[in-house]
Amino acid sequence: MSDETTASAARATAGAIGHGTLVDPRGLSARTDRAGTTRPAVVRTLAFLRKLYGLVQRYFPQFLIAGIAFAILKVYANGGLTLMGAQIKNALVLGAIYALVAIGYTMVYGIIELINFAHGDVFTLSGFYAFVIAGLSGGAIGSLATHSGIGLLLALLIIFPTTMVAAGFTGVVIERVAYRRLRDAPRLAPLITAIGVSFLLEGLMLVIFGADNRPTKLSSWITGRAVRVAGVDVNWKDIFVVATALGLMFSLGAFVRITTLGKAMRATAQDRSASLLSGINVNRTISATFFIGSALAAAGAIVYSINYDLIQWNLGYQLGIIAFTAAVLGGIGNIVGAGVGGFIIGVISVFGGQLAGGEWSNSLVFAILVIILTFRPVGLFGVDVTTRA
Amino acid sequence: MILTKRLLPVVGVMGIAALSACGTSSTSSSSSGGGGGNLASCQGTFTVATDLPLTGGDATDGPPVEKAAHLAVTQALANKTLGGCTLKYVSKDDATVLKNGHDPAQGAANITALSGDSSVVGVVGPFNSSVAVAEIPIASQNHLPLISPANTNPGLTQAGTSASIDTNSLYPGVHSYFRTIGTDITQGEILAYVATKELNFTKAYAIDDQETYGKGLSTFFQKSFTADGGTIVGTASLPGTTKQFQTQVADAQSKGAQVIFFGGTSGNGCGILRSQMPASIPELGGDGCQDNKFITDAASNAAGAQVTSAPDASKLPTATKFYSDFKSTYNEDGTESPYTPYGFDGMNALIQAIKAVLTANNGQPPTDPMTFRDSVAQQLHKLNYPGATGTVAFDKNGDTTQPGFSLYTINGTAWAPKQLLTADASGKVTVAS
Amino acid sequence: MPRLGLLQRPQPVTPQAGPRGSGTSTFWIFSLGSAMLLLMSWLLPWFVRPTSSGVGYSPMDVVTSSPTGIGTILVYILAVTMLIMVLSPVLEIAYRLRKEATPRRFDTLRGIAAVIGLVSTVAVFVLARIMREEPLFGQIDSHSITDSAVWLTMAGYIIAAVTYGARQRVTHRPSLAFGAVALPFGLLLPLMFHQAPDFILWAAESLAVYMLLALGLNVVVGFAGLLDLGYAAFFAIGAYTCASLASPKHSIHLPLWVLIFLGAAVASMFGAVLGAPTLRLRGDYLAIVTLGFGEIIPDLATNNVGKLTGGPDGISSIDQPALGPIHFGTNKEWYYWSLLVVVIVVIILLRNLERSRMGRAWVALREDEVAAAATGINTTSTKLLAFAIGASISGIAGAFYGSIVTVVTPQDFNFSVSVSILSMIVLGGIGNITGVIVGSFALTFVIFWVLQNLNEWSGTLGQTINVPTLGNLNFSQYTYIVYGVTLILMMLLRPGGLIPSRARQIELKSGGEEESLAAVQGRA
Amino acid sequence: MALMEINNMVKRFGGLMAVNDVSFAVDSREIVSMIGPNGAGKTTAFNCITGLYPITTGDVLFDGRSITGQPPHRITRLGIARTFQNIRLFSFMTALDNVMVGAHSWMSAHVWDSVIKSPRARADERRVTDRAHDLLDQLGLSRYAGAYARELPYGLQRRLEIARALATQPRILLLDEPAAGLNPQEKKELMALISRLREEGLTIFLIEHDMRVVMEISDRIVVLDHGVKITEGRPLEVRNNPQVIEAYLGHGAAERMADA
Repeated sequence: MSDETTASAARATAGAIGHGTLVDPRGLSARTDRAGTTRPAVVRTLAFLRKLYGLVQRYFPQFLIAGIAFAILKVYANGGLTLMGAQIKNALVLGAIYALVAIGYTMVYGIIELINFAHGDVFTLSGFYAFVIAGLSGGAIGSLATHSGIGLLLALLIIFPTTMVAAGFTGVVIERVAYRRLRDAPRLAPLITAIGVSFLLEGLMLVIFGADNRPTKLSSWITGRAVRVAGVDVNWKDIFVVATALGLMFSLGAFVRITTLGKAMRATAQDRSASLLSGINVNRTISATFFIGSALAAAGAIVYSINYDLIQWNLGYQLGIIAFTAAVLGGIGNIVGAGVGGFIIGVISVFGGQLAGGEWSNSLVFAILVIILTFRPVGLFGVDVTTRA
Repeated sequence: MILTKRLLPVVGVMGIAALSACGTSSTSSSSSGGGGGNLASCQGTFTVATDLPLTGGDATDGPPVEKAAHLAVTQALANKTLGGCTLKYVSKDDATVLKNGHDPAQGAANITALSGDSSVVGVVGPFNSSVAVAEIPIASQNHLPLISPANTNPGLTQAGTSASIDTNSLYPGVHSYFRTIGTDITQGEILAYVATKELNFTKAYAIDDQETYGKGLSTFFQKSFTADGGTIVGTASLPGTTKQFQTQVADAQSKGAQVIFFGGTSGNGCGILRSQMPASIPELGGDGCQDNKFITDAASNAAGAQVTSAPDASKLPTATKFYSDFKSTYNEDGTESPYTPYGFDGMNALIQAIKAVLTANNGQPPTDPMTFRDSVAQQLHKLNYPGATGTVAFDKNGDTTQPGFSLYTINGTAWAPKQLLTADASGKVTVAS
Repeated sequence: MPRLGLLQRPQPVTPQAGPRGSGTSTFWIFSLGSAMLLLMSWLLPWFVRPTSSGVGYSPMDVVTSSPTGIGTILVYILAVTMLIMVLSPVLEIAYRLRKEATPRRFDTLRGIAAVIGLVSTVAVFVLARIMREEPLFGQIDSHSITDSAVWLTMAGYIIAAVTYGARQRVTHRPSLAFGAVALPFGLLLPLMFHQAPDFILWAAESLAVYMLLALGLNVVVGFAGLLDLGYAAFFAIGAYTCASLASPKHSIHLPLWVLIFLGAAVASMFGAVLGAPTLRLRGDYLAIVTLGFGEIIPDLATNNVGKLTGGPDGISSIDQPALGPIHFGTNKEWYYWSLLVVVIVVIILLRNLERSRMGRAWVALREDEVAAAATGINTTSTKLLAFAIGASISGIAGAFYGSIVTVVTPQDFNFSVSVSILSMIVLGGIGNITGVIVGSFALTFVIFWVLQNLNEWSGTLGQTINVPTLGNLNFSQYTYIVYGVTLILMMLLRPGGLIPSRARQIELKSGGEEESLAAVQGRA
Repeated sequence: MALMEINNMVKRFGGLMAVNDVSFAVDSREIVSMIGPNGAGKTTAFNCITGLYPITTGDVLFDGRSITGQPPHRITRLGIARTFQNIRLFSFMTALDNVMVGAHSWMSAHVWDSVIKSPRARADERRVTDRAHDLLDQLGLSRYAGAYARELPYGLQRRLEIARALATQPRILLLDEPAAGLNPQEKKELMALISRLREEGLTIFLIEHDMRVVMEISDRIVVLDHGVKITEGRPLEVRNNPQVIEAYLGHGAAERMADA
């Protein structure tokens, strides 16, 4: 120890730096880069790929819309107006549910830059909440709902708020327990935790509610055909699903724009520390974001149950990823974008399934996910920063 | 010393046999006493096993069959069917959580483990054809007899009948696979007969769940349906996780399908499909759909489905005793799955084959486990045993000699058998009852 | 002469300080592991065969029967020493909680117990093997469980003895100590359960394969810092490649020993190809894109692209290799041993790599992509190399997996497989090879052995004590909960894992915002 | 002939011209400083030269060859090394490893060599380790060789960053505010180091705010304001240039200065 100290002291006293050469003489010679010898073919290929990348990046929305338009027309050509209409109806119904779930992803990502992997499972859990709540009174709510129009309204007025509040609190608890401590950790830590929460929720639902899909018995609430357009039966159920989704989305949009809490959310999303300095209770704002996102997922789960009459422990995983795709498609952090993205994904999966075969519809959505994240992570409506230059 | 050791159990066994004969005289009809007196001197414990999906999404399929097979073992032990030898019963689950149901890899692992245990002489299972594809080669290499109560894909035994299964490659070793149920060729013919002749449909849309069983059944149905003069207007192949069938239903409707056929299991969406179909279009399916899960999934739309499934044995006089025993043992009816008595018969067939081997070998088990297993397989080929579902006998492929299926419809909230149909080798379907 | 600022600085950090935290963790894991083994050796026979007939060596027998032979006395001695060994970590923790060091006497006592236990274990084992006679043990049965219990006791004692006897060394050279314990233990594992085919299968199929997979994923996630959520896709590619080339599917039958390399090559190629689009992405987006690939690849297999994959049924009847007279199909433990050799080779090669220019480049990339690029590191090729090497290891795992299981189906490679591998490295310690081994051992043991067998055990127990409902318990459904809780707890409480690499631990606790080169360039 | 030549370099961020038509040259073995008020585009220019930002228009010549559009690692290999304004060391790597990362591109060992630890890889490692120790030693950092970079005192972190840059065997060293945050003593040492590097044959191009340092060591000074080069010249010329004073002190400052 003392030897070393004196040695370095001696060295130190000799000057700021020791003797020898700092600059490697080999470094001073002119050199051609190894890469300079790249074959022209490779250079050309790379240039082509780069150009292709740029093209896809810039014209992705156009490509996508053209593709969708083509698919719809193709279905029209193959199966006529009725088939097209029926599939558009299916796409809208599916899209409405995706949209409701996608909003939760987009809000959470917008505010704390976390892909809330567990969000899809909050959706499933909310489905079970609805199932339990509807069954709590010995099926009284169910019989109320099927009794008369006013009864249905009452039942909906019971099931929606209760389920949404329960789901909202679930979301808040998840944030409080699993994410808050990791807010300043590197991005990957909370993502891994989120995957953990997702698996935990799935596991709990599996243990509690069993492996089978559970009919929620909500499908009998709304029945009957509303209107028949061009040979397509549009049921009250379909209208209900889409109307609920649109209604909730617009109220959320208004909420975020008008209310103080909404403004706080937007401010926190912009700059968390600045918001903190300007007196915004950041923790509460983030909790509120989780609450609203989860509540919307719950609304999605209720309309899902009413429409499809089933819920299963692992439903949320795939639905969650699809909804996440919708969120990035619409530009993550953008609430309206997420809604529109949901509907677009609905159209893609239904029409893609019709044309390419149902076995491809998932792959198609995942391919969209990969393409959009790779080429245009800002989404359809986001202005790409590079194009500004 | 040795003498007393050998004698003691003999005396004991005889005593118990006599007691049981006095107490319950009706039980001995199927066990036919102790056979040769030399069986009583039999010494040893062999293991018989089941390999069925017991948990996860398939939990409605496997457990009743497993219970029935277990019941057969319990009865054989009580009746001393194998004389002085005893049976150990092992139940394996080929369903995993990660797959939420039957898992070929888990099935393969189970058979590997069972094969490695030299005391195991035979297995009842598997339930699903996709699991069978994974298990048969291992069982074949290890000479282990497999008796399936539910595999219907013909490609498992008959070369050239399935596009996806290379039958010959399933048997790298000996042929040790048997099944107590008919194949999908028969089932497809019967379903097509029902669709064209009884319901008078000419346009059908076929959906399958992408699995060995579902895809196979769908193919045979399409073939027979076309042969019977119908047209397949469209097909779809969807993964078992599918929860939305509206796209396909709309497609089918626009193509004017009068009936939608689903090849697959209710765990893979048979009942969900029904719930999302208009009530005006009936659904047709195979034995994979005939369970309670279908009824819960299909909910209010359940009526309007017609499926073929294992012949309904609950009304057979030969099965009366089985059902009453099942009821008294488990306090369950055992009628929710038609496969339940087939599991019972499968296990009994195995036990009878073991017994035949022991008898032929002077009351002693062959010392080499492989020889033992081979002998059991040989005895199974020769078997002609009066089981609960009728005569249990296998042809050279290991298929049952009495293929037939019942047509079931939903009656209120339960499946009700409508008629029993059989098909001959030429594909001609006759209504048996 | 000007004095240098350097000398006025406080105590400089000495490089010898080393990763101390890691050594202590190793010590505690050893303690816990040996305690678990010892407990298991006691509980196993009791659980599996609750009747005392037939099993001579069971704690229940010792408790219920009167001592007659030497064997029983030996078992008594063993029981007492075991108790000491099992309780000592508890005592130690109690002392720690009172912020006191354990007295020296305690160490001596424990040392003596370890030695006596070791001797009596060996004695019991030898006696049980040589003379299966009544005077020694009462009734001795060659039942598998008896054997397993004895082997477990031996393993537990060896680990305990090493851990406590060489405590200083363990804390100072954790990797070496770990190797010294893990290697013999790993080699002997099939012997411990040589009569339990289930266990051998677990050791070969789950433990060894997952260990390999975890090591591979660790290259991508741990070394290079790229979170790959679709790692099972490469596993699938390796498995399908090898299954196609060693099965009747295409009537090609190549030996496994060739396929290992082929699988590795094909998988690494795909690793680079699928990695390429993710290069410009930020960490979490990269994770989701890899997840997308992880979903698409099994989907392609399910849809039987090009009639290559056999659709949802996958490829079955995969060949099983032979090594001279040993046919692997009937001797599954040889799969385990050959996999163990592969694992050891992979570990050595990965350690080389970790300490080479490539390893440094990965860490640099993980820490600061911009600075790394400005220091002359080709970020593109370095990242792709991580993907390729990680994938190649999973290709090897895939080749073995197909061969062991004899069937590959698309469902074998779904998202939960990727997450289970991730859980293993998160549990053990991201970026630390020792940790990865511990993590994969612990999780595969719990998920693929304990949970699966608990169903059977509780069923047997239920039959015996006349509570048949015990047989209806389904423990394996807790799998997801185990993964979930592992990921959450580790991230919240111990982000570095059980055996953290020191750098990673601090990094995950207090890391700053990462900034990728692409993000910087994207601003342009 | 100029070692590095910047011709009409333009860098635009959206509507903002961060660097607007800047041209200058750095000769071999010269010490050139770039100065300018905050937000003048100095660091952006650095990032453009080293390839971190793509240049909008214009050209950078190094040793007579255009390096425009080359990726950063290739530019580094050609002989342009840099440090960062806000130190960007690899915090959880040891000081030694930090320097060794610098030598990354001068190691000949292939991946395969590394994997099997071939003699070539060993020789390579030994050579680079020796060189890294040598560099640490000469910069007075040897006792910190095994410490994590983040554990080093601030001044030494700056020095370590230079060591890392030197390990890339540069012909020109780009230093981004090397004196920021240093005490007077450390600044003195820094100036000595820079002079010595030049003596050993290195060319230095630096951004610096500390006028004392700039005036003392620079051969030439380039002045940037709002992305535009306002002047270029020897320290004394620049010091008295009214445009420069105006840029620093605001409009009319030059007159006031002249009055005073």
